[in-house]
Amino acid sequence: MSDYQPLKLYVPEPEVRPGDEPDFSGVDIPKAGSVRRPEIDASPEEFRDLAYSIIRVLDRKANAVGPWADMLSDEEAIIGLTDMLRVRAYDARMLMAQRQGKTSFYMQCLGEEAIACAFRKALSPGDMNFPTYRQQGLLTSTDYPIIDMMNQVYSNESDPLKGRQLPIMYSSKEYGFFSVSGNLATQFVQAVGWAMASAIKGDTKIAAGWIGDGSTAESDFHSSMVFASTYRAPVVLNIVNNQWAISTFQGIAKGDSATFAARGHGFGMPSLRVDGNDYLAVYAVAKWAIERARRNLGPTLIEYVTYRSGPHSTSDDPSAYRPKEESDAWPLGDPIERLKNHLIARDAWSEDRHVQTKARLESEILQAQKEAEKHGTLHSGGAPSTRDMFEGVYKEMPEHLRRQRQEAGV
Amino acid sequence: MSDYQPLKLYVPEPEVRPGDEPDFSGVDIPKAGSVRRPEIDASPEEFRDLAYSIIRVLDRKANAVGPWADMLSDEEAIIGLTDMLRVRAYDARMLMAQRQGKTSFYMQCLGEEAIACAFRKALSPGDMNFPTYRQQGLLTSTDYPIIDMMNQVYSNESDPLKGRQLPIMYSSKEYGFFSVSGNLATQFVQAVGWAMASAIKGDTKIAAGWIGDGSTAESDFHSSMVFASTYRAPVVLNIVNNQWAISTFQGIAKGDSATFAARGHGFGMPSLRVDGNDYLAVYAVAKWAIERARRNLGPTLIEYVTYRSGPHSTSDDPSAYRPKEESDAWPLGDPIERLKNHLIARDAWSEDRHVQTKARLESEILQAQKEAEKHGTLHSGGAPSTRDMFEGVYKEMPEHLRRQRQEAGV
Amino acid sequence: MARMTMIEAIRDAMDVVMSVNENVVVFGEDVGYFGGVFRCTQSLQEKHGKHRCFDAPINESGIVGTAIGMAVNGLRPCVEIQFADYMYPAYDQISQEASRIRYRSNGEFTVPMTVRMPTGGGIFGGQTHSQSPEALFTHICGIKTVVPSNPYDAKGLLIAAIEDDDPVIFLEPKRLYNGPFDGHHDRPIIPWSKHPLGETPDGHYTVPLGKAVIRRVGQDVTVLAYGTMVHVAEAATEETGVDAEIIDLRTLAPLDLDTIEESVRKTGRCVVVHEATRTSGYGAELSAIVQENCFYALEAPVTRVTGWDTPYPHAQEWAYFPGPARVGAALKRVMEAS
Amino acid sequence: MARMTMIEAIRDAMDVVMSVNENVVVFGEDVGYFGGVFRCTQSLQEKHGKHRCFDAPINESGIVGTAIGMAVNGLRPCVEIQFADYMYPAYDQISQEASRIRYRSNGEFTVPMTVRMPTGGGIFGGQTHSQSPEALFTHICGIKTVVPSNPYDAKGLLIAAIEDDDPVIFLEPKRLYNGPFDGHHDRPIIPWSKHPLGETPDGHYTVPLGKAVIRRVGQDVTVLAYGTMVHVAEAATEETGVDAEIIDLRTLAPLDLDTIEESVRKTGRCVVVHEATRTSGYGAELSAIVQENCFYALEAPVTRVTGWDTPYPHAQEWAYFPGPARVGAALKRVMEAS
Ligand SMILES: Cc1ncc(C[n+]2csc(CCOP(=O)(O)OP(=O)(O)O)c2C)c(N)n1
Ligand SMILES: Cc1ncc(C[n+]2csc(CCOP(=O)(O)OP(=O)(O)O)c2C)c(N)n1
Ligand SMILES: [Mg+2]
Ligand SMILES: [Mg+2]
Repeated sequence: MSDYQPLKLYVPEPEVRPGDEPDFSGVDIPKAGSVRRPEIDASPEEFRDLAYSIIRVLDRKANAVGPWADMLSDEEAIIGLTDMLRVRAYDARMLMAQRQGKTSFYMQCLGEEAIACAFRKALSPGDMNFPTYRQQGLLTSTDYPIIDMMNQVYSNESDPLKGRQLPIMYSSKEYGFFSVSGNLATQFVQAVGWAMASAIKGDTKIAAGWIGDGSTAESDFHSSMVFASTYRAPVVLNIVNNQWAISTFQGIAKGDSATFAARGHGFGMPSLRVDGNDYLAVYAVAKWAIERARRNLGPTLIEYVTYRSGPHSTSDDPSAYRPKEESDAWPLGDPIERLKNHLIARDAWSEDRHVQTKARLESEILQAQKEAEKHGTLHSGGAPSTRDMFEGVYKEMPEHLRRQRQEAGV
Repeated sequence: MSDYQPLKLYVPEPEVRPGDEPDFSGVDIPKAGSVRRPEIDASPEEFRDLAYSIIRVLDRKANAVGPWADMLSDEEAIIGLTDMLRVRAYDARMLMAQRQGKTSFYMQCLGEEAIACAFRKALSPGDMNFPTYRQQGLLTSTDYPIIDMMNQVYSNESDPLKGRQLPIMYSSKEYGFFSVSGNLATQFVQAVGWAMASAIKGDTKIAAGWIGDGSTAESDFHSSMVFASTYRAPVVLNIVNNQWAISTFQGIAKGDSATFAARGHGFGMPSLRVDGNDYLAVYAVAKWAIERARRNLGPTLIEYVTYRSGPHSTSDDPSAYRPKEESDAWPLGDPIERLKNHLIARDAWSEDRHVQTKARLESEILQAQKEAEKHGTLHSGGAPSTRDMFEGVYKEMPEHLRRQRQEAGV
Repeated sequence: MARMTMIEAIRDAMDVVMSVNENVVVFGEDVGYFGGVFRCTQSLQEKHGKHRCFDAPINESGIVGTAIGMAVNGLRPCVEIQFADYMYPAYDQISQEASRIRYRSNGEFTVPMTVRMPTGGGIFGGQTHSQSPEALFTHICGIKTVVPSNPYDAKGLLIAAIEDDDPVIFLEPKRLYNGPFDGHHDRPIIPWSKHPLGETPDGHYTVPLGKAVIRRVGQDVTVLAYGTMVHVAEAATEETGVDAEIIDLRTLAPLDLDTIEESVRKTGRCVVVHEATRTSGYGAELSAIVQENCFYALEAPVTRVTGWDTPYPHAQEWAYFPGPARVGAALKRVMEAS
Repeated sequence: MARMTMIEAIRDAMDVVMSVNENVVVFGEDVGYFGGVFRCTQSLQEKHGKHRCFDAPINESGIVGTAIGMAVNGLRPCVEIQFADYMYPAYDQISQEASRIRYRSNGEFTVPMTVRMPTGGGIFGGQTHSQSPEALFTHICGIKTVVPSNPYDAKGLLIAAIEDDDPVIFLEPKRLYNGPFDGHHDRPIIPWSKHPLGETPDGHYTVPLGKAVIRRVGQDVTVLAYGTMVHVAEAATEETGVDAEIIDLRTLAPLDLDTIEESVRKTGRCVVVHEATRTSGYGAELSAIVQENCFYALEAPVTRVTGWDTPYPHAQEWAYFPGPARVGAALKRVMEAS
């Protein structure tokens, strides 16, 4: 074999590192409005190309164009903008609270607000999300009390989860928000199971699974695809590709070719890519996929192309692994700015209303925060109690736990 | 949501069940010679269609046709035929031995002989296979002593694995045959790691991973695809689609659409489907993929379309879940018959030589069996010893095991 | 009342709950049309429909992961892992998810799921068809772990497991499927029809989770056993003449502490028996608990008889298996100790 | 000789072996360019090249699975699982594959692989950043399990682990990364530079696997501890005035039986301490072994002080953590027993 060169390990690297100029020239961005809209019962083979493109509605001039446009009234679009402003304001306050030592940990969804906010609006009551830690927008876009989210973040006496969970691992059955797990990807396949149950029961409710670009590498991603495609489960499988997984760029999970959406093709699944910073596009695609699921036409895989503008969490400092300016250079822009400009262009909004709305939301959040803090913050002590720690491991407390609780003196 | 019908769970089913007429009309079989042969450095995007077709060389008249033909001399093809006859004879004897109570368990590769036998011939010394339990052809097609395989099957005093492993879980480092595991799919990702190591070390050796159609559903399949594609590992990833996983037809692992090969597209991986009952086609495709790996062009995913003609194992009775005649109805025929007819058509073989060769191989196998049985069979007792059971758990026996061995009185 | 094998009892349990509760669904590898490689689900698909009993892809974490999702959505899935040796890919979903969903959601979401799996050796299955992973489950809070030793219990416990509101791991000693194996592998096989506990009532009944049962009342030494080892312990007692009190734990977690402690306080001696690898096996926990709670009653060290700390070998299966000779020797040893 | 944190010591260990042995490779999530979320692999990529230290996809079973393949092909991979809580998806590859490849191939194929993972709580990480899964490894034969309690040992043990020819699980108590935490969470943090075992020799040295060390010689009671709990036990001893002999196990499997037995025979009492959930934790095995081998020397029950059988809670972290008060109470309890 002397005529063969020695093999060499290939390790993908991002285009740029700290100190370099941000460079997104490799990201292929089709023109807004240019991607067609298949019928919801079309055969996935007929639109495989959509997994290699990006569905976009808002163009550079903030106009809504193409076959995926015109799905939301002025009012609905304004609600969308408000929802995004609200979650951004919430994130900013909670981030600050963590910095002030009021809790141990926090995670923002900065830059990705459109995805959860718009998706939520396309769902119906009774549908269930299986979110990651970055879909707080699914809750803040409903009337779930923000104060309860704060109570959870503070692990205080009013924490609905009794201090048991890390901040941001919310849970609300009523609001279709499944308990967030700290283990990546596990929820994705649970979403498929939930959806299968809906079909087994002859229900009309559907499920939505959520996963990050980095987490698609996990085994549970595969399980989800296998079960969802085999049983044609009524589930929408959402990949939020925000380019980064902590310090690791998406090329490590994906390799250098294909797209995350293209993983659906091996399972005969309809697979779409969408501009995740375009509220209107996200809504339109979500609506399409949800309708498909609810009509018993099976699962859809959606990749949202976006950018994680903030650090991974309060424990992270991205300047160690990517250029500081990369976020600003992101070619798909900011979801709030884009929808705002669109609404202004549409004459349904103004700079003034925007400033007022932002201020109103910030003050609402601040108000809620004050209320929440009356119930305590993480280190203010005392609550939740050690007794709460022993409860709820099983439906009924078994003897050995009773003895341990006694040993703990509570 | 009253305008939605109740959802319904879809459960894929095979076309036929016991009592029904076998029906393979759904299996789309392109004409031999009709599938093109890409350059080995061609970009995978250019031949995605090959994952939805079947590469075939031998046509109905047993002629070798098309761009994948003409790779083997008469002599090499005769060796191929002999290899297939040998492993079939070996399987028949060992199956019988199990029925006679000489061992606990056996698994044949009946009907799938072409795959391992031809693939083996395309490898170079030092390459490593990570086989399943159905690739005994990888060993029998080398000069690895058949008697040692029998000794392993018998767990006798000469068993190279000291009675520790279930029959057929062979292992031979020298012959590029990694220790077979009873846990499905685990070896597939180990193959990728082995190949990565080859690249890290600057070696020229490549690895081959093996997996069954049913086992592609396992998580380790996904891990393999992720790591192989990201690091462009020099590995050939082989899926043997023999239509069945014990009693479960391939549609449960695959769903009703796409192909197993198409799973490679989500990873930008070259993905080929080949007639697994066509020795010449298997050899040609193996050679192509192995060359690609060795030239540092990365991994290839190959799906071999074949049929498991025998029961899953000696513990299985397929008449409970598929028509008895299904095997005969399999449209790709028998690999031995097809190569034999081809060689005869090519004037390199005759019915007489075939009968003689078969008889010679059967008597060689019988001879080896007699030799092996001199070293004992499973229940003939005594060997391997209880001492052997305690050895080799670690490189050096730790204190607690020494004490246990003492407790066992050996 | 019918004589059943353990396979039939298990099948009957599922049939009975599926008949009374339409939220019960059964799936796993080969469990649908074929009825499972051990035939535990035979005819369930035909009787209850393809959407309530079906084949699953070979992906154990997917089987458990989807079952969790179903349970969260109101079903009571009872899934089969083909061999306990193949539950490892599902261990993350079992130990990190199913076990904690009630706790982490403060009771909003719960996982009434049962995971059945054949366990143990004695069938020449080698290292990947013989393992007993119970200790890996007992270490995880939030799940229950059950091991029946006979058809009567198997049916009653399985119904109780499926109807339980917490996740239950249901380990089926496969060597007991067809008869009460006592470790004498060289003797003729006795069928369940010859054993009183092969007698299995028709219809619905439960054997409560968390309750052990005394299989043999004795004065000299307490034997803690479960699954196959209950029968081995009975044989060893018979053969040594030691007057042992044999406790069949049935549920390993939560453990029936009272029954154990009462017995050991009476006998002052304790032998713990299991087939799993010794180190960090469930016997370690039993030994630790007994000596913590009954220290002053103990006249001899709590003694473990277990599988060795090696993989389960193929040819040396009977040297590995803790049969009646080894259990008997331990009984005599603790009786001689003072 | 330099004062190092445990992070620096671990990093230095890898750097040293990578420098002398080109077959050593390091990979895991975020370990390449960035150097790991705890910075244990910082600068290794820059120094030893991208093909010897690189980022891995978020797939723990793939990380371990590929590492096994590499080890089989002659490398010595040392991989990082970002938190021990995320090793569960890899548990199949660790417990069913890495552990048995030597045995099942009769020594033809071996797996000289080290799997590093931060373990334990005390950092408000909640249930998925705090677990201590050591008992899940000690139950598996064929692998070794190591837990260092200080920078000196961490470096020496990690070098020994990477150079060992069997698979080694290397558990790093993350609460010790930056200082010798003794459980007094309300006191100022002490850095390793103030601790004698922060003194870490330059270059290559090993601390042998399988050998415990006596951290404090004492006459009254033997304390078996490892990782963070060694420091907690020291504080408890100090505070109660009980003359405890504190054994830092360092390697949990294979266990240094001689050191343990000798000490317990001397003191006649034993307290076992760990942070993991109690039931079926490694303390059960230690308790069982001690009473099996030292029964006649014991004057009090072997007593366990452990995390409770609940998930590791977020807000109630210090009620869960077995701190010096609980260890101290146990010390007094066993001293009063008779
Ligand atoms: C099983 C598991 N492995 C590793 C981690 C640690 N971890 C937490 S978040 C994260 C990155 C996830 O990236 P991605 O999926 O892209 O989601 P994003 O944070 O970008 O939203 C990692 C590695 C974990 N939580 N669970
Ligand atoms: C992890 C795991 N799950 C389940 C099994 C049980 N099992 C053994 S072979 C088999 C079917 C495999 O089918 P396939 O992959 O198609 O291979 P084939 O037998 O057809 O060659 C099953 C389910 C196993 N050995 N390992
Ligand atoms: Mg991401
Ligand atoms: Mg198959």
